Amino acid sequence: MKEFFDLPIVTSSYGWNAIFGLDETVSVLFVLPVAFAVFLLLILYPLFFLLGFTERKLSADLQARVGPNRTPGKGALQLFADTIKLGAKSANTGLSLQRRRFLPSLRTAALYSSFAFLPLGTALVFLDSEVGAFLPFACFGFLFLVPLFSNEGPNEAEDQIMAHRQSFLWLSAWIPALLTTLIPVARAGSAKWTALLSSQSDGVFSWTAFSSPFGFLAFLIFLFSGLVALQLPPFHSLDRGTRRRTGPDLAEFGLNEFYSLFSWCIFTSALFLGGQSLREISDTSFIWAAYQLVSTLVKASVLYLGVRVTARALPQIRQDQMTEFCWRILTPVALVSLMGELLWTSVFSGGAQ
Amino acid sequence: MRTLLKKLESDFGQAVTIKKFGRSDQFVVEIEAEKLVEIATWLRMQEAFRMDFLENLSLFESKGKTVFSYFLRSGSQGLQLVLRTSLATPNGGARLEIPSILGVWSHAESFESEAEKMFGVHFSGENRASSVRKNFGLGDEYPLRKSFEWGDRVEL
Amino acid sequence: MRTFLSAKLGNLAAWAQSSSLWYYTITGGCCADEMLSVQGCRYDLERFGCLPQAHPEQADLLIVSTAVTEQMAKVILDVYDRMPSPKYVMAVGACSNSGGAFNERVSYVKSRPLEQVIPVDVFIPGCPPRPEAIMNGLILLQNKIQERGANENAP
Amino acid sequence: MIYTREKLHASVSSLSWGPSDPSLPGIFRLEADAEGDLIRRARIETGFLHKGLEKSLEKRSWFTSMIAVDRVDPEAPLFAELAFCIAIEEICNIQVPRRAQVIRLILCELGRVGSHLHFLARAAIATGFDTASQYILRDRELVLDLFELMTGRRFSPNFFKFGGVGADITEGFIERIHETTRLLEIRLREYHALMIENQAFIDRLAWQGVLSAETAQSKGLTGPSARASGLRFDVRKDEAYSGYEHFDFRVPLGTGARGTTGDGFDRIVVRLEEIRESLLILSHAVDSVPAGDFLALTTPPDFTVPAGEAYSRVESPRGLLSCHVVSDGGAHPVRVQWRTPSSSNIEVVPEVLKGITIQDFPVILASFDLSIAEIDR
Repeated sequence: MKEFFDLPIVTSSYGWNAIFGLDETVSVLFVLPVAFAVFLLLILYPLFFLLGFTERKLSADLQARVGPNRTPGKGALQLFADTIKLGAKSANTGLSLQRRRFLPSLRTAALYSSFAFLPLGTALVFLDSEVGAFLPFACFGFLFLVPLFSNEGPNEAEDQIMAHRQSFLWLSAWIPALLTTLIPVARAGSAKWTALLSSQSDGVFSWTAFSSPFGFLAFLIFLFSGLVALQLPPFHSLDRGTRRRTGPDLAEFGLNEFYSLFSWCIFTSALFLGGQSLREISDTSFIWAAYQLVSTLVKASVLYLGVRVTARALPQIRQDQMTEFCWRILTPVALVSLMGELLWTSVFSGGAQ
Repeated sequence: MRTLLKKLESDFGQAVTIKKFGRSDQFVVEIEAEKLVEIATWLRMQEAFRMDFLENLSLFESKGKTVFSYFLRSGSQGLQLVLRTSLATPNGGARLEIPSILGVWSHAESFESEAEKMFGVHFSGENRASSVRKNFGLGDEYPLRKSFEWGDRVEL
Repeated sequence: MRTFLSAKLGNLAAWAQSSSLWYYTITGGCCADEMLSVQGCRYDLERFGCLPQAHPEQADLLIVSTAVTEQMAKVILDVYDRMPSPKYVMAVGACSNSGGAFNERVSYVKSRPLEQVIPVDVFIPGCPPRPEAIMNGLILLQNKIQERGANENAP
Repeated sequence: MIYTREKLHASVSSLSWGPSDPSLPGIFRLEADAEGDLIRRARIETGFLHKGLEKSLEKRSWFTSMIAVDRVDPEAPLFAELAFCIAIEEICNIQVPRRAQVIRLILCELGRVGSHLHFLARAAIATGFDTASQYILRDRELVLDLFELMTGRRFSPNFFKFGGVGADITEGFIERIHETTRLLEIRLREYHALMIENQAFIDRLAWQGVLSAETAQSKGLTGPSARASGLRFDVRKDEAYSGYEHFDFRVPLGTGARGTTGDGFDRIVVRLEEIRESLLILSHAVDSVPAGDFLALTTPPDFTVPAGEAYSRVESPRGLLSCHVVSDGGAHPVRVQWRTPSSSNIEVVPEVLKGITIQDFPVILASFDLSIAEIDR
């Protein structure tokens, strides 16, 4: 038993220990579930309510409206009310109970497993492996393999077509995303999250997005292709699988959608929008860990709001147009930015030497 | 317009009667139902006038007769003409028979299907396979005939 | 303590339900225009937490503003059956309130009151009603849900 | 969405939407055979909203008939009122005062602006473009305010009377019209930037749902949708009624600016242009309202129309709206028949939907501006 707890998992999660006031030696297998519960209940859900409300208010303001304002706190509890209401509703879908519960649960589990390598800070990554930056692709990819091999609804022909389309779209969007991931990885010389974060810790101009024009291009492409692959606004298809969901299922769907977009924003900010220094690696104080957490969440929230509000100001795009967008714009530009970045580094760092 | 009407009279003679339409400066050409398709084709094909647009097909029942008015218009000349024929309304649920002019004006579709549902007219001659179906949920009743009553009605 | 808690929870559910009434509309005719106005930015139903839904499965409130003829009754019933409970119905306009300008005395389609087809919570008269009237009906419905939630869970 | 389907064979499936479905512009049923997600054949079933309006008109007295006439096209009620009034005035030989004619014209052009704005809002909603639709609905409220100021109601105004209009111009109405037209001109430029020059919006509509002039003509299409295909037919120009001959305006035609003539994008552009022309007519008309009576005669409750018949045409926002009134001198009309533009326009929809993807059909349907209440009556 002792050996099991001492498995050599590559982790840099001592920040969580600091946040909980635990000793650094407490096993990660104990900290992970606690941290996950705390993250979910105290960070993610309140952020869902807060950001959802802010997004609705901002887009209402954009559309010359008022937006939700009748719930307590000038409408701030609107998404809380929505979620409670959906949870209290009866779910009368046409699907059998087993089928209805099993697949969404599988997807939810796959989605939340990404918490293990969510780069919340240099000291807050549980699974800090050598392929860290590529793990999100495996995790989110699983979400789209599920519908491909199983028919969710009673109408098989249509669902099969949609599943194939979505999988192809996922494939076409992952290629530019993978290409652009190579840029920060090349800059850091490693795909470890801690290395990626610490390589961008010398002020704003050390961030990948602001280090060179190609870095900024890559940042945009990475963000967009993730949105396309995950079918999030503004790249959501017209009927994104919400048709047969009711009540609690719909609440779960909404939360999952929020988590997938928010975690994508966290990944983007970790790859392109700076990180924290490893200077204070010995300093495992509460303040340092909390600072890491808050700064990451703020960056991701700003990205999230930017994406959602921009999505409201655009018309919807068809799936085949999205696929075309991936192949004709995102992938070539990703290649160009990769080449450009390599040239840029060789010219400028060569000059510096 | 006058030349067209003169030509019509000379070509068809007794089969057509030309009158004024109400107070307006339009003309009504009254014809027999059997001659409908022939005269309609003639009007459609006249080189100089080309009544190529069937604006409206209006049916009304008056003095035991169902009157069909085809409002025609020539797209190039802006001329208007009303082609009119009438048939005795049958009693009960029996259907009226009139030749279809779908072969002359293909857009008569919507008017004919409506008349079929509301007046119980059978347009013979053309097989209509419209992709727009009208289902008013009326069954075998033809509400626009004068004999149709639904009881329980007050004077407004 | 348990009754107190369940009453509180019931109140919470009723409050949540009343402040997030997602609606599905069956409209045709003049009321369709006013329903669009209500969605629009001047009247803005989203203030009340109401969002238009594309599928009846996700709606809590059914807004009917057509003449309820034999044919439409089938359509309305079909949509109503697909909504998950608790569900609420709002009859907007004279047609769905009483048969309106197409009732059995005036027209052979014999438009009926919506009440004869499905249970109705709020009636809004007018042909078509003004957007303010529709919003007032919505507030009435919210109060009704909250009162009902408070009464049902009282010991 | 009542959304049923069955698998026919390997890749062809039979889909069905409606009768109540937000992706359709009203209550009707659309059935389609789709190969993959391309529609190969479409069928439409209408009639769910049938209200027996024409029979109801036969049972009403002349005095109360305007209530039913208002419901012919509930989205633009004044055009049906105008057609009915013109027909009755022709039978009774009533001369409408010039002032009443201009008031009618102003209200009708206002109605056209409102109806086209409604159309644009629906088209924006169909493309998922919420922000644009909210802006357009905001401006539609301005038009409805003017209606309320003049007629007392936002919809179903029951305002036109036989021989004139129900009331004289309200105080401040003309200033408000000037104010609104000025504002709308600015807003139209805004929509132009928001929709017409928006590449994402263009991609959804250009080259989609192309309707050739030949098909449009053979199916009897009228109105802006036909003009977008290049058919130049506008009753206001060809047979001017109610004093349109005194105003100079342009009839916009589809040019295929971003795609080809007669595509979905043209149908949007033509309507935007028509709003601009209507605003020009409006600002000219309110400056040239002649003095005089606004009503030639007061209609008594037992008003009867002498025996005779008349046929009137008006250009409604959707196309040619005409009304055939037959009277035998009795207390009720013998027949009031309507030719509504949408019931002819819907005939082209199954043709146009061929080769459209399932995701695109709501946009194409919205681009035709169909009013189902008008078809079913």
